[in-house]
Amino acid sequence: MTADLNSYLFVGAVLFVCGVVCMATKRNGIGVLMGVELVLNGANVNFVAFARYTDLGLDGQVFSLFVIVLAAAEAAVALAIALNFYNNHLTIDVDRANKLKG
Amino acid sequence: MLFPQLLDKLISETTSLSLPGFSVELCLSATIVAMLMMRLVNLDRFVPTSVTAVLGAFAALVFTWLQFRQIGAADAIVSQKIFTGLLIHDTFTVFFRAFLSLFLLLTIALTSLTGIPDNEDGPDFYSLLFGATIGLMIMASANSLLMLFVGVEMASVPSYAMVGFLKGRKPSSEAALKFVVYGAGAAGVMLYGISLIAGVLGTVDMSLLAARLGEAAAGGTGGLSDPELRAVSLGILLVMVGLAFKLSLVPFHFWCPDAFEGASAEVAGFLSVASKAGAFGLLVRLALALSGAPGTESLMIAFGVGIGFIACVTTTFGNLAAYSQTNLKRLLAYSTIAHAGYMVMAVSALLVMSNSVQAAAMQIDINRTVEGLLYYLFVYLFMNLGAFAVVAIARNHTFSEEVDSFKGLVGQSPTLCIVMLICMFSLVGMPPFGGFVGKLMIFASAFKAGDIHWFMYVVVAFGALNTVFSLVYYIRVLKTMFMDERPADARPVPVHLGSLESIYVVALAAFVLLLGLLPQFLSATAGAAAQSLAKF
Amino acid sequence: MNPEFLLTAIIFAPSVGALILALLFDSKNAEAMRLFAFATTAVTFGLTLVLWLGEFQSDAPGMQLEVVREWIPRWNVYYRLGVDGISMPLVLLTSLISMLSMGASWSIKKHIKGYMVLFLLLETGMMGVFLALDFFLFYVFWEVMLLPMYFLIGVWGGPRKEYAAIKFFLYTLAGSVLMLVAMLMFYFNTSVQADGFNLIKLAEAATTGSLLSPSLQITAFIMLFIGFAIKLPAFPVHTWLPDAHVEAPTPISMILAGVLLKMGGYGIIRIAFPLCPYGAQYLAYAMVAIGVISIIYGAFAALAQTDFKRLVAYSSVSHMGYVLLGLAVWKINEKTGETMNSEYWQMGLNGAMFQMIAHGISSAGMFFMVGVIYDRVHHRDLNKFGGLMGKMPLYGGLSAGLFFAGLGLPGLCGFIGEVFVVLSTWSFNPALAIVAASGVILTAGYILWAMQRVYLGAEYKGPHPEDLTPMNMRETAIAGTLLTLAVILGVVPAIMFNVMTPSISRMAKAAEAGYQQSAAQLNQDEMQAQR
Amino acid sequence: MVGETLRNLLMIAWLLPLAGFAVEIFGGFWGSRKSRVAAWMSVGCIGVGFLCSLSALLIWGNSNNFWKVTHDSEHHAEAGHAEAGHAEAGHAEAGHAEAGTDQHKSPDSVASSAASVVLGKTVFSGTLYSLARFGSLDISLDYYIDSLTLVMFTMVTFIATCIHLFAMGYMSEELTEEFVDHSAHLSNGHHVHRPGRYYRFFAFLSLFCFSMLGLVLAGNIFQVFIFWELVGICSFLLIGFYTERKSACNAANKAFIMNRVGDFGFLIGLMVLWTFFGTFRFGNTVDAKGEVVQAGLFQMLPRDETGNVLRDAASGDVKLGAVTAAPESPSSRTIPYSLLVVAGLGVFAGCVGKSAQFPLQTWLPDAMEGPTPVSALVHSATMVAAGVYLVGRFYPMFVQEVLLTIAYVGCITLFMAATIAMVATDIKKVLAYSTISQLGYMMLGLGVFGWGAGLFHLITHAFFKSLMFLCSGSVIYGCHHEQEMPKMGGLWRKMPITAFTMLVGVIAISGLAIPGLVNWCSVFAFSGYFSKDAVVATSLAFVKGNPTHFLLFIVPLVTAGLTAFYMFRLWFFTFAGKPRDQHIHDHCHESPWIMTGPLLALSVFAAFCAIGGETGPLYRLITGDQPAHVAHGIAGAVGSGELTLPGHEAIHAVHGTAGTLALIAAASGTFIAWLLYGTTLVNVAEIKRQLSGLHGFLANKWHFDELYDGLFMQPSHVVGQCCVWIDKTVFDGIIHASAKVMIFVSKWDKLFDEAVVDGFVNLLGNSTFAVGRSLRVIQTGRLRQYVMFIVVGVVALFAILFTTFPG
Repeated sequence: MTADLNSYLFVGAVLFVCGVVCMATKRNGIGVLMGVELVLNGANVNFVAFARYTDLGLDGQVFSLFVIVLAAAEAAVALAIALNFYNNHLTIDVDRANKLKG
Repeated sequence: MLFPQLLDKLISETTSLSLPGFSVELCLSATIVAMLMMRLVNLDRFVPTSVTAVLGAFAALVFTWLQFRQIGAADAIVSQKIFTGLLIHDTFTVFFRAFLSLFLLLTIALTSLTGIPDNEDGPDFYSLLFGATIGLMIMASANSLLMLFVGVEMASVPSYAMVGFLKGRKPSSEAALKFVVYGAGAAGVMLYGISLIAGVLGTVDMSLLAARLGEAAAGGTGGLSDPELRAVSLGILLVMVGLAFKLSLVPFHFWCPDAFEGASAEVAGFLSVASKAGAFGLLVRLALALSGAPGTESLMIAFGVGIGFIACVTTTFGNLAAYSQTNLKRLLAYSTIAHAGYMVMAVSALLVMSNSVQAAAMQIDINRTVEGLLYYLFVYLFMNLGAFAVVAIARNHTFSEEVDSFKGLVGQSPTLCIVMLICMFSLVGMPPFGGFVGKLMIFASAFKAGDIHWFMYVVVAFGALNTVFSLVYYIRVLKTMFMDERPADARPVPVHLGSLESIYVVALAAFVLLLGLLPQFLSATAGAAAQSLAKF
Repeated sequence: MNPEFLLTAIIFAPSVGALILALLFDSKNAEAMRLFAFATTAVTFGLTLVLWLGEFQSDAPGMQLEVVREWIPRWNVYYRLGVDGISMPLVLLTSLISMLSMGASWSIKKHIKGYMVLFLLLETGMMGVFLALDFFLFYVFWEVMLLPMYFLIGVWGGPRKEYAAIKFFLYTLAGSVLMLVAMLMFYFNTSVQADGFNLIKLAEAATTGSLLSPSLQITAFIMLFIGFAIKLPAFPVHTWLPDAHVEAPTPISMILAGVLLKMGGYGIIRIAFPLCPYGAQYLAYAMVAIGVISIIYGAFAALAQTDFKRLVAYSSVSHMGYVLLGLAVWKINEKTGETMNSEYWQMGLNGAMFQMIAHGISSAGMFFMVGVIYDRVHHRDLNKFGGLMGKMPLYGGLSAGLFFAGLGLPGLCGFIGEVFVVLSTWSFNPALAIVAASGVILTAGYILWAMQRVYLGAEYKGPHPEDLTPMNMRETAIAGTLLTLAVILGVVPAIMFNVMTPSISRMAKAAEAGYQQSAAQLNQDEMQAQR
Repeated sequence: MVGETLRNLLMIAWLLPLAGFAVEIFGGFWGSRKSRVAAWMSVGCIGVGFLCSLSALLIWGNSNNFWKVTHDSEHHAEAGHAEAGHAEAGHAEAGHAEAGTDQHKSPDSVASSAASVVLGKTVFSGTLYSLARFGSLDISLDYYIDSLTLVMFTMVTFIATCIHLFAMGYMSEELTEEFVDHSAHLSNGHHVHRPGRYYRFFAFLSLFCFSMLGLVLAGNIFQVFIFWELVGICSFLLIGFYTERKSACNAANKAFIMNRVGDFGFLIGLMVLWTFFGTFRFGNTVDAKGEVVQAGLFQMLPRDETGNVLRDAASGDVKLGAVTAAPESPSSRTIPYSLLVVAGLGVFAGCVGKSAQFPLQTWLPDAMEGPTPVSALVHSATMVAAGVYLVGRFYPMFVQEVLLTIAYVGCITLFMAATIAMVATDIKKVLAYSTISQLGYMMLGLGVFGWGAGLFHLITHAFFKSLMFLCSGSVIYGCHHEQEMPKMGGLWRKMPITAFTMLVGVIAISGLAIPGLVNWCSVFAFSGYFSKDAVVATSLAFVKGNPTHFLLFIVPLVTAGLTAFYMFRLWFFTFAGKPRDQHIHDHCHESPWIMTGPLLALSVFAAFCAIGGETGPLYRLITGDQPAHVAHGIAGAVGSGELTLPGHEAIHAVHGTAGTLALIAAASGTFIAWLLYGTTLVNVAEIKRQLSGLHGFLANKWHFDELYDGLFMQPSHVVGQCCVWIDKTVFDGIIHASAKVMIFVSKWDKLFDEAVVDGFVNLLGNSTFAVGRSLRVIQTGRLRQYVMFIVVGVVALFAILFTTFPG
């Protein structure tokens, strides 16, 4: 059997949803960031698949490459901030980040 | 075509066309490099980084001025794609470059006045600032979904860091964490939306979107029952969400108050104005790129009305939530949300009008809408920065940003108070201050859009109602400053008329007043910028 | 003097004075600042006199001394000034009352500099409102007035000043945003693209019925009317007035009663009526009813007050009810659409305008008198006064005169306006006319009762009897001026009517024509609908 | 030319007192408290005024050689009719000539723009200056001079002069730096000490004279209203002259406010007239060429030759036939007959208030709080008579329904007041009630179509009533401000002049005469006899014509007896018998000449002013310009329910009978009074005990004060409270309440009240604030929740998009 576009998109969608759920449920900051990665990669799968099946063509591939790079950059900053948070709170439990509210 | 020729063509085009068009960004990047280099060789001991930054920003301003000259010289409307159509270089872009570089300059001036950051961190901080600015400029000039995403990320990532820049401060780090996670999530969502749009329409070139959309809609009902359209509209929705995060529209505003409270007033001021400006530039481009496709008018109008609805909710929410705030920065954060609501009214009017059947006939009003938005942004720059500047300056003396710490301030430093008064009444939208003119322009266009869709009248009504609401909390602050007695134990705030701080804020206030009294020049410029987007 | 320059000078002379005051004067030197500020207002008054006696032609109905300068040509906003018989008396009143209340401002002791500056800015705003012929400009001045007023009440006011100030501010702002929306409605209608803010052109368009469709006229009129009714103030939206008056310092109360309330009436007659005649006529009954209710309601409320100043404030509500009443007695023949009581309506309009002037003088006087006694004994409880006629005969006599003017005694200004309005009302609706006429009893009731409690009686029953010193020259001069004017206007009202009548009748004629046009359109549409 | 001269003379007489007032009111600044200058000044003003009006009267008489007309009553009736008729007919062309000449004469005169018209030979009217003019509507100050005006002027100025002189003596206690007011007490029980206010009193008197004369001179009904109010305020000032006395202040307020109640009706009448006639003028208005541009009220109301108001048979409306050049002027309209009635009643309502008629009579007795000269001048002779005067002046506009109302109101009033007067013990109160009663007579006379009779009585009454008030004043002065009659008695020895003059007045008002001799020589009957006779006769004639209204004759007849009774009761009580309070009696003394002089002068007029009765000069003067339709009366169509209004012949026919009956009644009243109070034969206290119920009822003035207090005063205050309550509750309170709820809901009210202020702002403030507060709850600060919100938001928006955007 040959996989068609929709199945790829389905995978992408699943990844996306998993990522979102992960972000929304994980209490560990690192976990949340992993959720972000999942979301981005879900999109990436879409791009690649579209590049293959539609006349989006190489643009899709390029796009996904850019995304990977940006994701790395973002992850770097995010981890730095998480570290900073840990320095101040001695934890990376995001639920402890509840001083600012109202 | 053979590869070498292609290469030649590319090189020549880049050197002759793209790079000049990109000169401002290049200048900023150069400044970043310069600053980092200087620290490498310890030059910054002798030349404070802020000076370098000021020089860089000023140079950028000069470059934009040159670009204005060049565009003004051209007889036709300039709208050229650079970097093989990734970016677009037109009056609109230049306007935003000018706006952002001016704002950059002012922010640097403020930071160097209030001494945030200290000299060691200067290069890092200013590099982040410049980087974010470049990202915002790219957002405003994006012509490709790729650049759209890149711009957003380039603008966001440094701002995450800036929010968390106050080292060793719990609120700061917490704010940064929230901001980064929220922002990353929003970016992911937006990216997914982009993937849908790009995939279904088969292009990342925004200038082609409308046409492709039309093809996609062709034969279909033009409604959501058509699977392609459904996917696209979902994609559009997700992108909008991503931008809504940057504009802090309800219900994607949660990061805003926390981040502002955690960050220093300067950074908050920067975020509240600059990132909004970039996002609005992008939103306008996207909206225009999507609108006008045959067969999808009603869908786009629906989007416009939806944005209008969001606008109403946002303004009302922002104003009401601001009522009970005791921290002035937080209060201003909510007012920022409210003002984003006002401004996004213009975008909804834009969508509604440019998808109406008589769009061609309404071109003038469409331009007016964009013009109003740009004008409002510009006024907002001065009045909001003014407010945040006052907060920052007072904080340096009282070490507090609570509203109560401003009690009876008028007795000690009337200048600050009067500037605050001007800024806040301008935020309310009272003549003769600039805020009134901007608000009037936006309401006017929304009102005009009412001819197309009745809901826009509701939007105007909400805008008017919120004007009254907003008065209450602004005036509460003013009441505290002017009518209460200064507590005996309060720390003194000796800011005299001669001091640099005073001159700085007075200048801002003067601009607010000037934009209210003589709107002609700026509105003409903004009008030209809007003209460059015109379709018809 | 160059007339163009004259109007501008009248508007901005006070703010120039304010600038000089703010920059050049030493905040220690109170007396100098007072004198300078007073001189500024006096100069302004002189300029208005020049305008009236020198430049203004009473018999010319149209706009005079028009000034047109480009302001924001992109949206056809112009700096457009002019004066006609409707604004002329109000301009005079404004400058006069400003001068007098500045004279009354010697009692202000704290933050004198700020006070004077704000006061002068306020005068600029008021003058601008009365002289502006561009809707945008009008709106700007209208709002500009708010800020100084807010602080004047909020900083120098009484114990609940903040409450009163913000209440005043909120009410007016709520009204003015409605006005803003109405302004947009006019701006965006296709017939007057070129001058969407030009009140004159808009009025002309309205006369031909080409400005707004009847239904839109009604909407626009309601918005404008609410905005102006709040300022007037008319019955349901009047509650800001007592608080503002009671808390404001005496001079500001004088300004409030003497000038600010008039802006409501002026707006109605200058903007609401000419721009949407159909809406005006459509709502005539409602307006008359509101006016009558205000008269009676205000009088009753005044009857029940124990705070002297609050009583005067409610009397203002009652008196301004006559203004609304007089403006609205416009009866038309339902079938033909022509005005049935044209002359009586004009009489009502003139009466209303005169009532505005008269009330400006009498109520300012009354507030001043209250202030004089308040400065001495620092209380306003009606039941704790008495015997002042014996203790301070001059004060008692002058106050009696001013209160009689408020009571509508013939020979004093209050009478003419009230009676003319009431007389013109029967032709509109007998029942309402009778109710309005019954106001004379109530008015006599509350004013005489108040006078008895304050001035008559055997002895003064309140605190600080020792402070009941006679009026000084300044106070006497102010009160005397007001009383003299009250008498002059009461005996020869023609001096005002000669100025007003031509312009007002012109306005009325235009409105009648406009109504007929719109009504005709409406009929045609119905015809087509039937086909 | 005559019109000019008369106008100028009368205007001098009118404006002099104003000038006097303007100077005198500041007497405290230019004069010492002890100087009589102010008094002399005002006396001078009013005295010159009297001379002016007198000469005006004479000039008027000569101008239409009035003095030469024979004394034959028949002929006179014809003559009066003829004159008046001519007045109606011939004013138009006469107008041309006069006005033409006026124009180039007037500039030097006071009224520059005066275009004076001559109505017939003897009526002069014109404009002084214009207040305002809207299209064809013109409101101005005019003058209207006819014989009535002149007689009133002369009477008012003369009496005023006398009273001014009297007051100079009476008020002399005020000539001091420290006047001790024994009737006003401080909270510590001491008397009030204050500087004297001699000059102020005379200033007010002058102001009053000015207003009163203006009222008489007024040439249009609106102008009448203006001065109507002015005399009202003057009486307010004079009644409340002793501002320290609470009772005085209350009386003053009561007087003014009750008058305002009447004026409310007056105003309604004005509105009707204004709306339907479009003019207020009595007489025609002519332009420079003498063209009649605007007919006067009197000319616009069309009457057929019998004097009935012409009505359109179909609608019953009245077509206002008007001579007018302006085509679109409102006079081309018609007025519903009912509104004509309303207008009449409205104007009459004003008169009711001013003349203290039922039901607005209660203020007059209280007004006696004022100094006695004020009671004499304002509250007996002039101001209260103004109501009657206006009814007379406005007579042509009254339709018969209105006349009947007037008659009945007068009838009720005269009886009620007389009954109260019988039991009153305060000497001034008695006189006050008798005044009300006599005013009732006048109204009755006018109401039953006795135009001349009513006004005749007005004049005579003015003389003898002011005389009696001055006498009482003299008594009070002599007895050191003792007003209670039971404390007096036997004063005639101490103050003979006062007693004598008082007796003259009493006889005059009682209408006594010596039967046989009267017909031989009218010197043997005092003025009251003739005037009251005229009224009673008219009413008898009226009743003959309309038997259903027989009360209109019976009641006045009986009351004639009562009048005689209570007046003689007063005299006996005061002057005759033995002193009841020895202390007072010992200290009392006759008043100085400055006070008794006026008494004597007035007593002469009180006795003989009406010589010759209805053929005498006074009556003929008054009726010189009587309305055309009065002379011959109106015969109502049989069965139509219309009234038959008696003409002169009819009245003359019954004159003898009426006179006799009235005389009998008066005589018997006098006899009973003598029996009860002049002798000791009957124990009055016993009778009083027997009739205690009735006595109480009368002594409490028929409980009118309580009634009105319950009906009007309390309710108005209640309503006032309601309004405030509404403001506090409905407008602010609901808000407060809702705010409270809000606060309670979102437990934050402390911070809240500090943060935002209450009141209406609370509606905006509190509720919105509460909302904002609850919005804060969303902002939990929990990161995962935020992220959750992104998802929720996206899904929600997409769902909305789907649902709202079909297809």
